[in-house]
Amino acid sequence: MAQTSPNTHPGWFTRIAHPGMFMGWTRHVVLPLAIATALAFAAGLYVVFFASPPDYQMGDTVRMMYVHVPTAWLSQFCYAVMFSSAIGTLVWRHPMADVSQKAAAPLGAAFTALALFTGAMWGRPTWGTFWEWDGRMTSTLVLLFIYLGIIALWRAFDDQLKAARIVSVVTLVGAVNIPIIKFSVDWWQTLHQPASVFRTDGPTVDFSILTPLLVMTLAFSLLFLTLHLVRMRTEVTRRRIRSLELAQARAAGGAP
Amino acid sequence: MTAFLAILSRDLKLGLRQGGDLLTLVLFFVIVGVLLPFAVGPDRPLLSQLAPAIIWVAALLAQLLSHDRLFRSDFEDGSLALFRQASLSLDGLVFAKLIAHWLLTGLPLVVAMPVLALVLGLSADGFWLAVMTLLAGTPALTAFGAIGAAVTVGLKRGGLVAPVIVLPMSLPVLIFGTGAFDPARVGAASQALLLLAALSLVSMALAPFAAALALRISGE
Amino acid sequence: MSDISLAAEGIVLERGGRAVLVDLSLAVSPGEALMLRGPNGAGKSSALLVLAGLLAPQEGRVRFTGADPDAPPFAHLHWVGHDPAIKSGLSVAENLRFWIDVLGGRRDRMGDALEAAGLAGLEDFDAGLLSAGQTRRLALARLLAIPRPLWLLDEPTSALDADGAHWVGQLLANHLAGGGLAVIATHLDIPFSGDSKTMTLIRAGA
Amino acid sequence: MIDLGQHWEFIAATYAGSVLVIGALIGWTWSASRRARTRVARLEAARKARKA
Repeated sequence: MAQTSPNTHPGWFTRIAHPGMFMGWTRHVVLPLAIATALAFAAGLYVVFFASPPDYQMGDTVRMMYVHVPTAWLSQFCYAVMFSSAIGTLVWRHPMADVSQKAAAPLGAAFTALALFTGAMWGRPTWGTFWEWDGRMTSTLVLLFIYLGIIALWRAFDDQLKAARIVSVVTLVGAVNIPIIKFSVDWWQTLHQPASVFRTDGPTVDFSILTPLLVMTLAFSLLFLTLHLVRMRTEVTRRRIRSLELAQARAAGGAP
Repeated sequence: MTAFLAILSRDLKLGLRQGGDLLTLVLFFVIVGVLLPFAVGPDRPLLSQLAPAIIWVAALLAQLLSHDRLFRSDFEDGSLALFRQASLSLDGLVFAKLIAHWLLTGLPLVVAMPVLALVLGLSADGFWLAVMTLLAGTPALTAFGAIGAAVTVGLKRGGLVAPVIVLPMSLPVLIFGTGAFDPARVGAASQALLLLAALSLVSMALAPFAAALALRISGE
Repeated sequence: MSDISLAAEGIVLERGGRAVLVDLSLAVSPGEALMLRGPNGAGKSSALLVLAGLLAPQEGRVRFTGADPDAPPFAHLHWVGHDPAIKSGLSVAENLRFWIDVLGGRRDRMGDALEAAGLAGLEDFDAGLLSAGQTRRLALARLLAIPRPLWLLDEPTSALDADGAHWVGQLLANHLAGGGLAVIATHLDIPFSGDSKTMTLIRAGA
Repeated sequence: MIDLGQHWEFIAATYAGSVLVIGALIGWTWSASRRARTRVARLEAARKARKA
C-alpha cells in the first residue's frame, strides 16, 4: 500500500491559486473590481428609477424585483461557489478552496436574508401579507438556515483545516438535500394551497423590465465577487497571523 | 459480513443492556406528545386534527436527542480508529451502526405510538397511518442524524451544533410524514408513504458514505 | 506469516498548522523492532498514525513490500493507541470476540489469547470491572488473537506494572521470532530480548 | 424623483433595507480586512526585529 501526497502540477491554475501568488495578483484586482461594482450600481439605480416605466400589471412594485431577483440569484450562486470549493477541499485539499468556502458562507447568508426581506416587502402590496407560506419563500428560508448552520459549524472548530473538510461534507450533503427540500415544500404547498398567487413563470416579461433587471444582476454579482475576494484575502492573512503567532509563542516559551 | 453482523449485534447488545437510554427516549417521545395538548388546549376535534403534527414533532425531537451518542463513544474509546483496519470498509461498518441505531431509536417510537394515539384521540385508521409513516420515515431521520453526529463527533460541544444542521435537512421527512394525513387530497397517504420510503432508502444508502468520510476526517 | 517489510520515505506532516514530522524515513524488515524515542511532542504518536494510515502526510509515502496487493489497505497491521477500544457493558470475552469478528481473526484463538494475557477466568466479567492494567492487557490480547505481521504500539507498557512490562517484552520477542515486525513509540524501557534498533525523534521546528 | 405610486413606502423600505444590509456587509468586510492587515504588519515587524 503506497500513500502519495497530493501531486502539485505547476500548471497556471496551481500557480495563481497558490496562497502567496493569490495575494500578489489579487492586490491589483480589488480596486478595479470595486470601482466596476460602484459604476454598475450607479447605472443600475439610474435605470431602475428614472429610465424604466412601471410594469403594466405590477405597477411600480416591479421596482422591488430589481433587488429581489439579483439577491435571490446570489443566494443560490453562493451555494454553488461553496459547493465547488467543497469539492476542491475534499478532492485536491487545496488551501484556497478552504478559504473560498469560508469567505462565501456569510455572504450567502446575507444575500439570502436580503432576498427574504425584499420578498416580504414585495409580498405585502401584492399578496396583502408580508409572509406567505409560498414554496419559494419557504425553501429560501430553509436555505438561510442551512447557511447559518454551516457558519455555526465553522465557528465550532478551532482547527480550521479540519473544519474546512468537515464543512465540505455538510455542504455536499446540503447540495443533495436542497432539491429534495424544494420538492417537498412544493408538494406541501399543493397540498394546502391549491391556487398560488405567485406564478412561477411570472407575468410575461416585458423588455422594459429586462434592462434594469440585467444591469442590477450584474451589479450585485460584481458586488459579490468583490466582497468574496476581499474576504478571501482577509482569511489568508488570518492564517498567516495564526502561524506567526504560533511561531512567536513558541519562541517566547523557550522551547529547546 | 462477519464484521457487519458483529457491529450490529454489539450495538444492539449495548443499547439493550444500557436500557436506560432506550427508556428515556420513549419517555421523551411520549412526554412531548402529551405536553403539546396542554399548550393547545383540551379541544378534542382540534387535537385529533393536530395529532399527526404532534406525533411527528415529538418523533423528530426524540430522534434528535439520540444522535449524539451514535459515534461519540466509539470515537472516544478508540474503536473508530480500529474500524479503519477492519476487513470491511468504514462505510459498511457505519451502515451496520445505522441499522442498529434505527432499531434502537426508530422502532421503539412505533411501540410507544398507542399511548399517544389514545391521548390525542386518533382514529384507528389514523393510528395505522401514523405507524406506517413512522416506520417509513424514521430511517431517513436516522440517516440525516448520523451525518450530523459524524461531523460533530470531534467537537466537545458538538451536541449543540448538530441539531442546527440536522433539522433543516429533516424538513422533507416532516412534510411527507404529516402530509400523509391530509384528508382533502385523494391519494395523499399512499403518495406520501412512497415518498417517505424512497427518501429513507436513498438517505440510508448514501449517508454511510458521508458519515464515514466525516469520521475519517475527524479521526485525523 | 508473510514476509512484509515496512518502509517510510520522506514523511512530512503538519497538524493544526504546525510541522510535526520533517522528512522522516525509516525501514523495518521481518524479525525486527524499531523503538521510537524522544521527548513529548516530538511526533512519536503521529509517526505511528502515519504508518497506520490513520493520518495522511503532506509529503512522502509509506510502503509495504511483500504485501498481498489484493488485501484491503492496512489489513496487515495492528495499531494500538492510548485508548483501549474496550467497551464496558460487554464482557471480556464479548469484547475480544467482537474485535476478532471485525478485524478478521479466528475465534478459536480467543481462549489462548486470554490465557496469555492473564485474563483466564474473567471471560464472563463486565469489561468495565477491569483495572487499567487489565484493560490494557485485554487490548493487547487482540494482537495474539488476530495474527497480523506488523505491530504499531503506542506506549504499550503505560498503565502496566513491572510484570506487565515484562509480559509485553515477551510478547514482542515471540512476535519477532515468528518473523513479525514492530514499531513502538515509548518513553519507558521495554524489557525485551530480540533484534531492535532505536530511533530518536526530536521536536520539529525547534 | 419620479412618482412611485401607491406602494411607495414598500419600495422605499426595500431599498433602504438593502442599502443597510449591504452597507453593513461592506463595512464588516472592510474592517475585518483592515484589522487583519494591521495585525499581520505588526507581527512581521516583530519577527524582523527579533531576527535582527
